[in-house]
Amino acid sequence: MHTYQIVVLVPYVSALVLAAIPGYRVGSIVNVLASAVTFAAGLWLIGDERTVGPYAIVDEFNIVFIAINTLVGFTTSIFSASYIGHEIETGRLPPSFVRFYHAMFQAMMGSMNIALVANNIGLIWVGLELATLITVVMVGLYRTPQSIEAAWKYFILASVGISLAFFGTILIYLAGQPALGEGVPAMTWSLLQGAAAKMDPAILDLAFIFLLIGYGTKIGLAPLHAWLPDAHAEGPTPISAVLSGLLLNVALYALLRFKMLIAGQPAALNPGPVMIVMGLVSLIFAAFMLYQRRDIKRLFAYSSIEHMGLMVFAFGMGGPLANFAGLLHMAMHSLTKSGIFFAVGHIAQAKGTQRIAEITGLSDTHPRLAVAFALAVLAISGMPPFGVFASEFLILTTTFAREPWLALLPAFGLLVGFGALLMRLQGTILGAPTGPTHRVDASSVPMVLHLALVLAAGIFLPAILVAWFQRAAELLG
Amino acid sequence: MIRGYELSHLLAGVMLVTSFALLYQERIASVINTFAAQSVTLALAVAWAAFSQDRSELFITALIALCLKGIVIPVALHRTVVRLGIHREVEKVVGVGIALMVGLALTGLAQALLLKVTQGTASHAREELALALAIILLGFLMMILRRNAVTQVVGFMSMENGLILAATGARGMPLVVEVSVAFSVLIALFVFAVFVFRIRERFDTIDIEALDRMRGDAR
Amino acid sequence: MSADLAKQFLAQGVQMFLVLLIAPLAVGVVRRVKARLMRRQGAPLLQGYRDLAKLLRKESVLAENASWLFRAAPCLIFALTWVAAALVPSFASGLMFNWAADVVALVALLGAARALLALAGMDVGTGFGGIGSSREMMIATLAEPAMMLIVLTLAIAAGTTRLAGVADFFIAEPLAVRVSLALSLVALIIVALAENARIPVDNPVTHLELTMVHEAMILEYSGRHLALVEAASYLKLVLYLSLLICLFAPFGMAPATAGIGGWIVGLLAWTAKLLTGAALLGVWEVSIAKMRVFRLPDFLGIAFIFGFLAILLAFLTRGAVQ
Amino acid sequence: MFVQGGALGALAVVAALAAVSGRRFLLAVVYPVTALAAIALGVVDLAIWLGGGGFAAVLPIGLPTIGLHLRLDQLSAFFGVVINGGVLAASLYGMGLDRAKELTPRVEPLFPLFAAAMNLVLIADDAYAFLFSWELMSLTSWAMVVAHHTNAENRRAGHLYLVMAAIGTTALLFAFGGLAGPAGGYAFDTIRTQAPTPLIAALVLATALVGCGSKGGLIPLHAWLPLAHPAAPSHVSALMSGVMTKVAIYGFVRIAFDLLGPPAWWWSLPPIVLGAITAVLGLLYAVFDRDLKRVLAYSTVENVGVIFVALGLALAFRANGQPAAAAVAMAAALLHILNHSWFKSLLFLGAGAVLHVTGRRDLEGMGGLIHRMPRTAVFFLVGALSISALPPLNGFVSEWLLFQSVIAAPALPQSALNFAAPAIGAMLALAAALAAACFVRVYGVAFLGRPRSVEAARAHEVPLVQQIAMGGLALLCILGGLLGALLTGALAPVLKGLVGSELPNAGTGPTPFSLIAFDASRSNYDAVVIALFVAIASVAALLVVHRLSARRTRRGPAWDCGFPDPSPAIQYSASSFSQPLRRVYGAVVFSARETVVMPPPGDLQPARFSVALIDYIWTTLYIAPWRALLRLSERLNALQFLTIRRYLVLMFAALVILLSIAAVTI
Repeated sequence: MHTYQIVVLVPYVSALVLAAIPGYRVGSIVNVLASAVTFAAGLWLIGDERTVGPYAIVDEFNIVFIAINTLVGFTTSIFSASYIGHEIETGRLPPSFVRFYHAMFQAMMGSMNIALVANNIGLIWVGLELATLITVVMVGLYRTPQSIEAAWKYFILASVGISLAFFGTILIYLAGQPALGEGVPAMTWSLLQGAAAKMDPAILDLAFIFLLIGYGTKIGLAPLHAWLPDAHAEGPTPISAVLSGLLLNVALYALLRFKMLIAGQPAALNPGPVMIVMGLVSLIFAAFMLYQRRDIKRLFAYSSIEHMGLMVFAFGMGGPLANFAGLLHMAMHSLTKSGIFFAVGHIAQAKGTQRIAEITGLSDTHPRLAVAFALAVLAISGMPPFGVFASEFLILTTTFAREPWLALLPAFGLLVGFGALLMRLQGTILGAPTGPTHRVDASSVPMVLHLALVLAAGIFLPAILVAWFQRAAELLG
Repeated sequence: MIRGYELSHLLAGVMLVTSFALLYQERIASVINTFAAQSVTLALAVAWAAFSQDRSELFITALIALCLKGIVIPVALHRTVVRLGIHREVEKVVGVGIALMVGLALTGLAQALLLKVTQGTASHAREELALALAIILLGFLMMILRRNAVTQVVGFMSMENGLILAATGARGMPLVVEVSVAFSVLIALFVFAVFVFRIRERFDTIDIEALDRMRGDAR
Repeated sequence: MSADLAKQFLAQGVQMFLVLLIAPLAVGVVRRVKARLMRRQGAPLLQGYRDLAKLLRKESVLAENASWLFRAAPCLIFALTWVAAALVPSFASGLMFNWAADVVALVALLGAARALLALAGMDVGTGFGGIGSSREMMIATLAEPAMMLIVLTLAIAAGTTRLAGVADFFIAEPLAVRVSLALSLVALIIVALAENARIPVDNPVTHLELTMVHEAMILEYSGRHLALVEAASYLKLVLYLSLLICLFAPFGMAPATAGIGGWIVGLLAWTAKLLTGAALLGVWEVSIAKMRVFRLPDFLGIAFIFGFLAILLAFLTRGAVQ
Repeated sequence: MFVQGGALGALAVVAALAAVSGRRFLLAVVYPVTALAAIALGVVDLAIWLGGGGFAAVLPIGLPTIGLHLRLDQLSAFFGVVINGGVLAASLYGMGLDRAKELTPRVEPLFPLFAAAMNLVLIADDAYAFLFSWELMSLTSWAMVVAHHTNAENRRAGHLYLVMAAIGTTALLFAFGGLAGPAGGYAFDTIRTQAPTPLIAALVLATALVGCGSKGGLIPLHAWLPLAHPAAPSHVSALMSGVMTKVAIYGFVRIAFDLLGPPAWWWSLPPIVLGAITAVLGLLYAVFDRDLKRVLAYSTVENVGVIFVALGLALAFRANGQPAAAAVAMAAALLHILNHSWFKSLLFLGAGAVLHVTGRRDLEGMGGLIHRMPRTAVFFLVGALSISALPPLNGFVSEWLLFQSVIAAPALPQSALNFAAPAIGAMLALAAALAAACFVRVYGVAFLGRPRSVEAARAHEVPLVQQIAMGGLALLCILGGLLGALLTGALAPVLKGLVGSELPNAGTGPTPFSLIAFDASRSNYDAVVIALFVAIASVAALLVVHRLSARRTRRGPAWDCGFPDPSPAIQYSASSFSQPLRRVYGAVVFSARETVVMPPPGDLQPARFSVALIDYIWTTLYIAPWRALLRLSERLNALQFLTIRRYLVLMFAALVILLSIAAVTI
């Protein structure tokens, strides 16, 4: 039994178990334990041998994603253990939902892990769609009109995305069919990649468009992003953290797998320019949207769009340095953004609201939370000593060195976004506090842990991680 | 067998025509009926593919298409429409003429795209793929040209029909995929139903425009 | 060598006392010429000396809240102006310490004196002191750019900013007077008028509130303090006249190598030129009216434009020469 | 190297301790520790600056695969002396802060971090380390700017500051990106071996100018500076203004003179032109402002402009193969950097003292402080005269060198630079005269005259340690002025490294204190001789006057043309002092308009006088884009409120557009 099977199976098994555990306390402990086991397996996977099977693949590229995925899943489970307890106490969630919530959480993690380890392009699709559908349900968990509307919007847009991505998958199969024959081989990613040079470039181009639109919807690229802010804002905060930190990554992962495939056929159009354009549109658009946000979670949801745009831009630029930077940025964004959502969860509990205007003067009332939140927001804004600074440094410098004028656009978007984030940050932590303050129940361990990791990455990235990112970047071509 | 793929082309063509018919319909009841016709055609096409490609598992797909999309869902939708009392509502964004012109343009686009594909072993799938792509695009077009949730659902399922057509046209595509399509359609319908139900319960309408009130960042 | 050094030292010493001695006389000449031209008898030529002596003898009245700055300023202003005046070659270019400050430093020394005077004007906290100080500083902002342009022109022409060097250059090449230098001369005259608070920039004899500049700043001074401030202003007049003479009419000046004979010639020539300059100033002051304060930018603007034109012409002639 | 590491480590540790505990005791410990660290760092820097040597190290942290490159060469060491001198003074001042009232966990933990970040910028030897510490420097200072967070002005200042800092950092990112090349040779050693193409070189220069200029306050990127510097606690303002701007200049020097390779002559134009405009405009802003600390901040803008002019000239001379002239200009720049760090720190500390005892920053509420704060008044006077470039103080030395290099500019072969020379000279002279006016105004209104408010009347002297901080800087200003020639001589190793030459005839003057720019026959300035002369002359004058005069002194009411008014309101105020300048310059530059509302006879209402200035740079380059941004974001925000169907339309459009593009291009 290979470790990747643990990574996939443990969540599903524990989902079944959790569906049977009615108690909140036991359920959350089991949830944390299961996530811990998955995380341990994810870590083990790094040192484990690489494997390529008909249905599963473990290579340098996806272990990066798996490690992050299981890590954030683990920390989120810790966070949600305390967070959901608070939600039940305050009556936002009926206790009966806890079973459902925990089971769904694990099923979602398992589905994402399927998408990540799958060597079959159909399986990638299945995993991603399962995860999407589960999050749809999670977003609607509060059953408020707003959350239902958000879930509905998410559902419709995601379903259309599903369909388009599926059509793209069919096209890839058709392209691989002449070289690999009918059946499973023509859907096996590793075989497809080997045969890429023999595939019909026109079909590959067409397929990539559908995959870009389809998976791009999941990534949250503008103008396909519409579901993302609402889904983040209306769902439970742990789910927002997972959405931003993980699901977007998994979708990006799927897209990148196909990009690698198409890079193997020189006659196909270069997907770079399209990715650059879509990345930039998302980046700049989201940056502008940040100014008008009044809900703190929606604010950071747009910030996720912005950063996914930056990553897609970096991967669109391509080359070892930009790919490395893109992967690093993805990892840093995952950790930081989920950390921010943890902090936002604390703030929302402390102030009893998500409305930015009603959150002021946190540095007076909750100094430690304010410091953590400020550090997290500054980290995501690309300030040292955090890891996002390193990735943005690499992206911008390498872009400027290659295309000086093009580099102005991402820089513009990032600066516009920074202006908004800083404005909101100052508004929330500074000034005279207003409104009531409440006790904060949620655990601050995950938040601090994420910040510490991002901080460490900004100062020192271990050589093993670097080598790992570099090999993954090479695979991306 | 020599003319085998011509039959499948014919069926796919019929499906395309029904797609246009969907765009053309003014009453919800006829939209649902047209969709049922399309689904039945799909079932036939899939069955023919199963026969001609000698892949018996595809009969299951055909059966699903026939039962679920050809019968169960149309019936359910009819009931919903009657229960909601919206069977006479026609809420289109643009006129039929324009919708049809756009539809034609999309079909042309699909043909133009697929014609670029080189003549290879996959070529016999080429025309079918073009038709499937056109059906998908038309389904999408229908989703954006109707304001009514039921017609949107129909549009979405029409897209799914196109997808399945494409999937069966791709020779030897593993069964797992068809199952997953059916599965996703099932879930889709399930969740759709949940939401349609809830939305009606909460907003007393299934007109999506009414969700305006609930738009994101309430001020 | 040591004889040379001794000679330079002597020249420096003579210069220091010479400027101090002649300053009240120069002012006396200006006043006298003005008076005569206005058909007045006028004060005697030596009135300046008498004024100073009288002021020294009188008691000094300090405002109750005057600070140490107010008391220290006159002495420093006097010393700064005196040193500056002593560094402008007058009768001989071989001054002991002429290298200690070039034109740039010289202007800055006067700037220091001006800043101290303006501060002193603010010290007591009266309206008039403030008027004087603020206007004085404003005028300086107009005069200094023009002065800088003049310095640049000279530097381009003579290749040095040392006054002795410029003087030597013009003594050696009297034909070097070109159009650009003539323009500079006009500019420098205007700057000198502004710096010395002469008509049309300021009226040294007025006590009309709204037109005072220099007088407003020193309004609170009396007795020995006033004597020092007045002496400083006399010295400044001599300084600028010397500067004009040294730069544009150096003939007769004893070069560094000259002996005592050359000195005497230089001394006589300089005194004559200085007094002529003073007389011309008197004529000028009679023949023109005081300007409103806010017309001054126009007046000093002329200096600036002339200074700029001078440089451009200097470029052109240099280009022609090359 | 161990000293550096130890000192920086100590700073980090004390910051962490203070941050975590937040106890008053630990907060107070921050300053002595920072002072000691600054001394240690400064001594090492001084030794390396004067004696050569230095160190280089590569640590296995920092940017992945590149590592953390550190190097302390003579240029860094020189700037290190500048910075640690300022840090030392500010720390001394901080030791005098009121432990109960003035220490806060919002400032004290960040102070040593700020100092450490500035030192790190100097020893950074790769692009990542450089920008990392650069941005850390911005971040820590931002946190201190918003320390008094309940004031909305401070929050706005902080926002503008950090956004401008981010813009600057982005520009520098580009600069280093261009220098490093697509292969990512981020280490400075690698960069030095690569020759950028002319286009890249031009872009690097432009972005470096934007990046360093925005941090240094080069107009039009200056707007944050007069808001942010004063918002911080005064000793932090002193660091930001006196020292952090120097780090910005260090960045430009490092890039333009070291990393970018041999210059082209036209590189000099942007820094010269922008610098000259900055010098003049900076002071025009300063002279119309009524806030003491803001005036000082604007004056910083001016001085940065002056330094950039000098750097530009150095570039021009260097590009034309005139290393001696380049050395003069560069010496002017470096010396002015040192001098400005001294007198600007001094002035900010003085302003802090005034602010502390009066609680006011508004000049209109001050007056007569020379009586209540005699020592501070002396120190501030030294600073004010120094910054006005008056001999024999230090400001004049660098100003004099700069004028000498301007005078040498007409000898350059490029006519653009020839014609620029007189304009630059005139603008610098104008700036010098305006500086004098500005500081006469500040000193005259704040320290002289009579108190304009109760607080000013009740002012008292600050604690001894703060006096020591100011006194030390004042002493440096005086010594720097007298021994300017020696200081300039000490710059020789740094100059050689930067422009390949030292001052050609340094040390050949008649006395060791003679400052000689080119050669002795051309220009010369000897501060010691002049100071001696002035001293002798004053003593002589005093002796003579005392011998001859009545020596009687009487105190009486002010004369004031016979109409003395006891009310302090009758004094010339800061606004009225600037009125002549406003009429002359303000009307042109700021469209200054004065309105007088005179009630009709019999009406008992007071007459009202108001002045309106329009800051065109602020309105066009800051407010207008900001409004445009908000408007655009409002427009785009409509996209947040679409129906699902419309979102599907967007998606459909994206798909169809991509498909159409594919149909055309496949």
